[in-house]
Amino acid sequence: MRTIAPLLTVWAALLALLGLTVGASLVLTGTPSLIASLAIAGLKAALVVWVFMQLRREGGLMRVMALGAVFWLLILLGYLVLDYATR
Amino acid sequence: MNRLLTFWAGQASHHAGQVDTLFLGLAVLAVLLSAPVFILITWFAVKYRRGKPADRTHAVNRNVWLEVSWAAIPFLATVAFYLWSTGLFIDLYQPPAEALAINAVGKQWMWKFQHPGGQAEINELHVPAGQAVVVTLASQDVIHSLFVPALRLKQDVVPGRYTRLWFRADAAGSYALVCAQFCGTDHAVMGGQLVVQTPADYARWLAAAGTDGSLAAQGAVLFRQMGCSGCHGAASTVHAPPLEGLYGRPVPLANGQVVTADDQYLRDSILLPQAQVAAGYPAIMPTYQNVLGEEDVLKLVAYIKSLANAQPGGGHE
Amino acid sequence: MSEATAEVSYLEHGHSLKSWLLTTDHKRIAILYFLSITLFFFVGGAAAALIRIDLLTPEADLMSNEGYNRAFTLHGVIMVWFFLIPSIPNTFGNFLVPLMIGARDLAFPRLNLLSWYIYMVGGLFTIAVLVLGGVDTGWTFYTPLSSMFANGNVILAATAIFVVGFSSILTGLNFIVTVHRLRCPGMTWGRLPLFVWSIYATSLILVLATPVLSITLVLIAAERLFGIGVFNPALGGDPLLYQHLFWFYSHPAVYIMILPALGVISELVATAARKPVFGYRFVAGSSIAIAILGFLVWGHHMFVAGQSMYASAVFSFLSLAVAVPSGIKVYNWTATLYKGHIALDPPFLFAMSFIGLFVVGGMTGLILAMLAVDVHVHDTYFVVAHFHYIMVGGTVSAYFGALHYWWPKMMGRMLPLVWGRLSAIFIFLGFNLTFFPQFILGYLGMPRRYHVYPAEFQTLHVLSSAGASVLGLAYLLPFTYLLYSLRHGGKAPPNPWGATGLEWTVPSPPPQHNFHELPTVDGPPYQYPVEVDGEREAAHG
Amino acid sequence: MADTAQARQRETTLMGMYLFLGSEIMLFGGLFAVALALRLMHPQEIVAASKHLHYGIGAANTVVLLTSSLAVALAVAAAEAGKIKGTVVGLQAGAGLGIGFLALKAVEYVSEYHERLLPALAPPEAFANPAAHLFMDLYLIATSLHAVHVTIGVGLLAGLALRVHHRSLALPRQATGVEVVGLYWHLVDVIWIFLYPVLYLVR
Repeated sequence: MRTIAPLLTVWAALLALLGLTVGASLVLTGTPSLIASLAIAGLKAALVVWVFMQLRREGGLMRVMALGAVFWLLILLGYLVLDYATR
Repeated sequence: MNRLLTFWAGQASHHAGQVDTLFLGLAVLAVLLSAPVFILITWFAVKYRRGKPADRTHAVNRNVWLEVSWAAIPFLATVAFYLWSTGLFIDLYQPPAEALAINAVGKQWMWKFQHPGGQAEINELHVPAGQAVVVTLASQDVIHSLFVPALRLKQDVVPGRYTRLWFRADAAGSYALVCAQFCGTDHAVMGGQLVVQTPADYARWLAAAGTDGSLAAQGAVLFRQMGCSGCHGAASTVHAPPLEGLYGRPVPLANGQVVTADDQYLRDSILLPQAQVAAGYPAIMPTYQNVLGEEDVLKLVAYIKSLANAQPGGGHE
Repeated sequence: MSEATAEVSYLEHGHSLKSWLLTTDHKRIAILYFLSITLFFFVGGAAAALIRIDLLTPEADLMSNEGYNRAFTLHGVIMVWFFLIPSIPNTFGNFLVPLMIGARDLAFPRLNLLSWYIYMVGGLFTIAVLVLGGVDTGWTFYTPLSSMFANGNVILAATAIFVVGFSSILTGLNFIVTVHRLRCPGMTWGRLPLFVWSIYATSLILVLATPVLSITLVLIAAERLFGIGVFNPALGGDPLLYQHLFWFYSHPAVYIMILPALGVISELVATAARKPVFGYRFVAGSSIAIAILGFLVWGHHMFVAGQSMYASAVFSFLSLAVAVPSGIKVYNWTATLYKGHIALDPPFLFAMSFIGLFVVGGMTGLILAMLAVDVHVHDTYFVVAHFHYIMVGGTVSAYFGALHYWWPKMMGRMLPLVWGRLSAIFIFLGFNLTFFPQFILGYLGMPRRYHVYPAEFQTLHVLSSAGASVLGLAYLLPFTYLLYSLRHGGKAPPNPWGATGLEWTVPSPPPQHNFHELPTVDGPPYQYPVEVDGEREAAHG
Repeated sequence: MADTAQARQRETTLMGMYLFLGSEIMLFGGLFAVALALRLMHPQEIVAASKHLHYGIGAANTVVLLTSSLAVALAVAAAEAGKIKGTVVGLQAGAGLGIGFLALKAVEYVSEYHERLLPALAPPEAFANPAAHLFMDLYLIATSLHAVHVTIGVGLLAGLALRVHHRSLALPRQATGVEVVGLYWHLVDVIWIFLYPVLYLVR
């Protein structure tokens, strides 16, 4: 039960966050909507990665391996914003 | 050989001279930074050749300050050049307001140019010496790149949008003009020449070149022929935005954005009319994508630009 | 395992074709790569020969416009994805990384074999492109030329590159995990050979950049097949988005090609000088710095493409920053030679010519990073000369240096040193004669990918083609005497060059499982002098 | 001794898997970059186009995928505890929910086909504006690539369930095998977590 309870809790939290993001999309528009939806998605992804994927029990190196690509992806996205926003 | 140095690499503008100076400076820097490596490697290879007696005592395996200095000093030197070069580059984005506006259309595999007076030429561009010229570049098909080595300038021509290139040629003469971006089968023969003339010669050339009226006038003809006037004309019963006084003004769009009616906006409105619909008007305009080429669109844009100071609904003709 | 079987070398361990094609031994897989990569090197080289012959005259005499376009596209595609990118990592990296870190194999031996098969499938697609008439977009596949206008086998070529990309990803992944997990006792990060550092840095790029190219190629194929086009300007899409995604991969890919070469040179210089590499930490760290900074500069391929002026200014500045770690390496190698015991053996001559050519390539790269100059020389022969100095003068020289240096280890045979020295010198001379004139051509305004050109440029083109013929013959030379050495070369001792490093502690060629007993490391790398036991004299014999 | 060797092997395998997942992130990252560029170029049109998508089906599918992730996480926990039956049930539930996801996705595609929203199957004129067309291009590519990943995942889960059931994968000794496939499945889930708002909820 000790391993199962957190999984169920996280699952419930994920469903709640899904409801929240759908709700937010009905209320918010424009940049606030984008920020809200990405923030909630980020939170959901963090829950999945941290608990379902058990990254919380791995060492620092493994965490870097798992999340390193996100950093590289941000480089790509960041430069695209720079170009498109100032072109 | 002489032709190589004038037609290709001659300095046809002040900017060309500045680029050459910068390049020479960089070449000197490159030599200064690399000469120690070449000389020392050769010297060490001779002096410390295996089996040869030499003083090899006190050899060191690391020296952090030495390493930091040979990382930092060359970098700082290049930063100085960076500032110099970036300054020159930013100038290329600031054409003078009074520049002579010329249109260029790249298509597989030729260059077409339009002068404001309506004169058109293929693979040759005549410009007056001493005057700033801004070339608006459009592509009919793939990416091309207008490259004039004697001006030390090139600019890619991207389908779907207008790019610009401006220069002020000083020295009269003929210079190579080529396509630098690979554009398909006959890429290598897509070129011609830039003819820089004295203003008087240029005026004579303009007069001699046949024309059916100015570019704007040709645009006005197209405007009627293609049926644009049916909706956008003063007498039209269709609810379409008037084009008088439009150019350069802000346009509120149906989606709430506000854009400036620049060349790019006018082009997109003709070819992709559904992309940016003006507020208060039904989105009924058909696309002219397969009907009008980029040259015709440029003529229409010139015509609409000529209406920039006309009164909406007023007789502009 | 008994003493007797432990002594059987990996080459002797099974002679059937099956024992090679189903092997999971990293050394045998390295040989498989070596053979297939050599094949593609000569196919790509043949295309280069056609190009240089055609450029002897200003007119189109050997090939049609279309034929020429297909020749240089094929040359680029094959050399980039089927030779340069896999060259050093997949042959020498495969062979040496486990030996250097004291491991019996890579972390995932079967995955390693799978990578080779994926590479071969990609290679077959490329051969199919060749047989079916080629592709005419340039290796850069710029849209909308590739997606809407080109009539060659674009989809097939994209498939080939897509497939070979997975080989790259899996190889990179394998190396990273191997370096992390399989280092022998005492082999700390601060004791890793610099070659391993550079392979590790390369692998990071392989894993992180290659997938972006894969998805971009999928988008191109979808555009051609179904008209699904985010790059199509007729639909309001943006051709520059393609260039961003392509160069996000392809600029780091340049570092995939050069980083392993930098690692090789560190090994060669240390051995030649019998001295530790000067500033080990800086040299190791600079590999990682290059791998990371390499992701920040791709926009310098797009200064005149129509991207924002501000983006150009930022990319230009960061391009200068990436030159710093490269500069550190060059200066540190030079300092390594100071007060060394330098032997002018073939590997060192290749290393010297590498350093010279890499410096020229690097310095011209610095010049190209300058915005105002790039506006003039972008897409001219200046760029062509620049990247050939890095890719051919740099990587290929290092590849041949590595081949000469580790050949005795891999094959157990010594090579004729005189011939090795000669070919190093001829490659250096032929290379410079081929490519130096192209800098001049470029600054004078000769655009790249031109098949017919103005008569004024002929002298320089003829010089370049003359150099290319020297270079071509000089590249053939090693393959003849290396083949000869397989039969007639003297038996190689374990450590013919008197080098440090675990790979030299095992017999040449190494036994199937590398180490009879896993070694333990108890000191820093490059601890010279090494006892040589007169072995080098045997090498000369 | 055997335990530490096993732990070492597990760490090695996990590291390889995480790196592979990193490359998967970059693969989809290219598509997210396209989404970003489209949004920056045509902010309003993308909102309009996004409203045509069935965000309800998308939300239902998110529930399905999140639940399947839970099932797989439970299977991994069971595998580590050596519970064969629990592992098999968890994996089968995960695979079944994955098939459910694909079925819902198919229903969605069909209705979009009828609404003339799917590029390649509908003429360009069917779209309100060019940007809407581009957005649907991205939608089709991204969701179909994701569906390919789901299909592969379903195959892996089902195959694994079979192997555990037939004891050809010994538990808990070889639980890493279950864990690694689980990681892949969770990543497919994470990608959907981002695809859903980026495609369906643009407002």
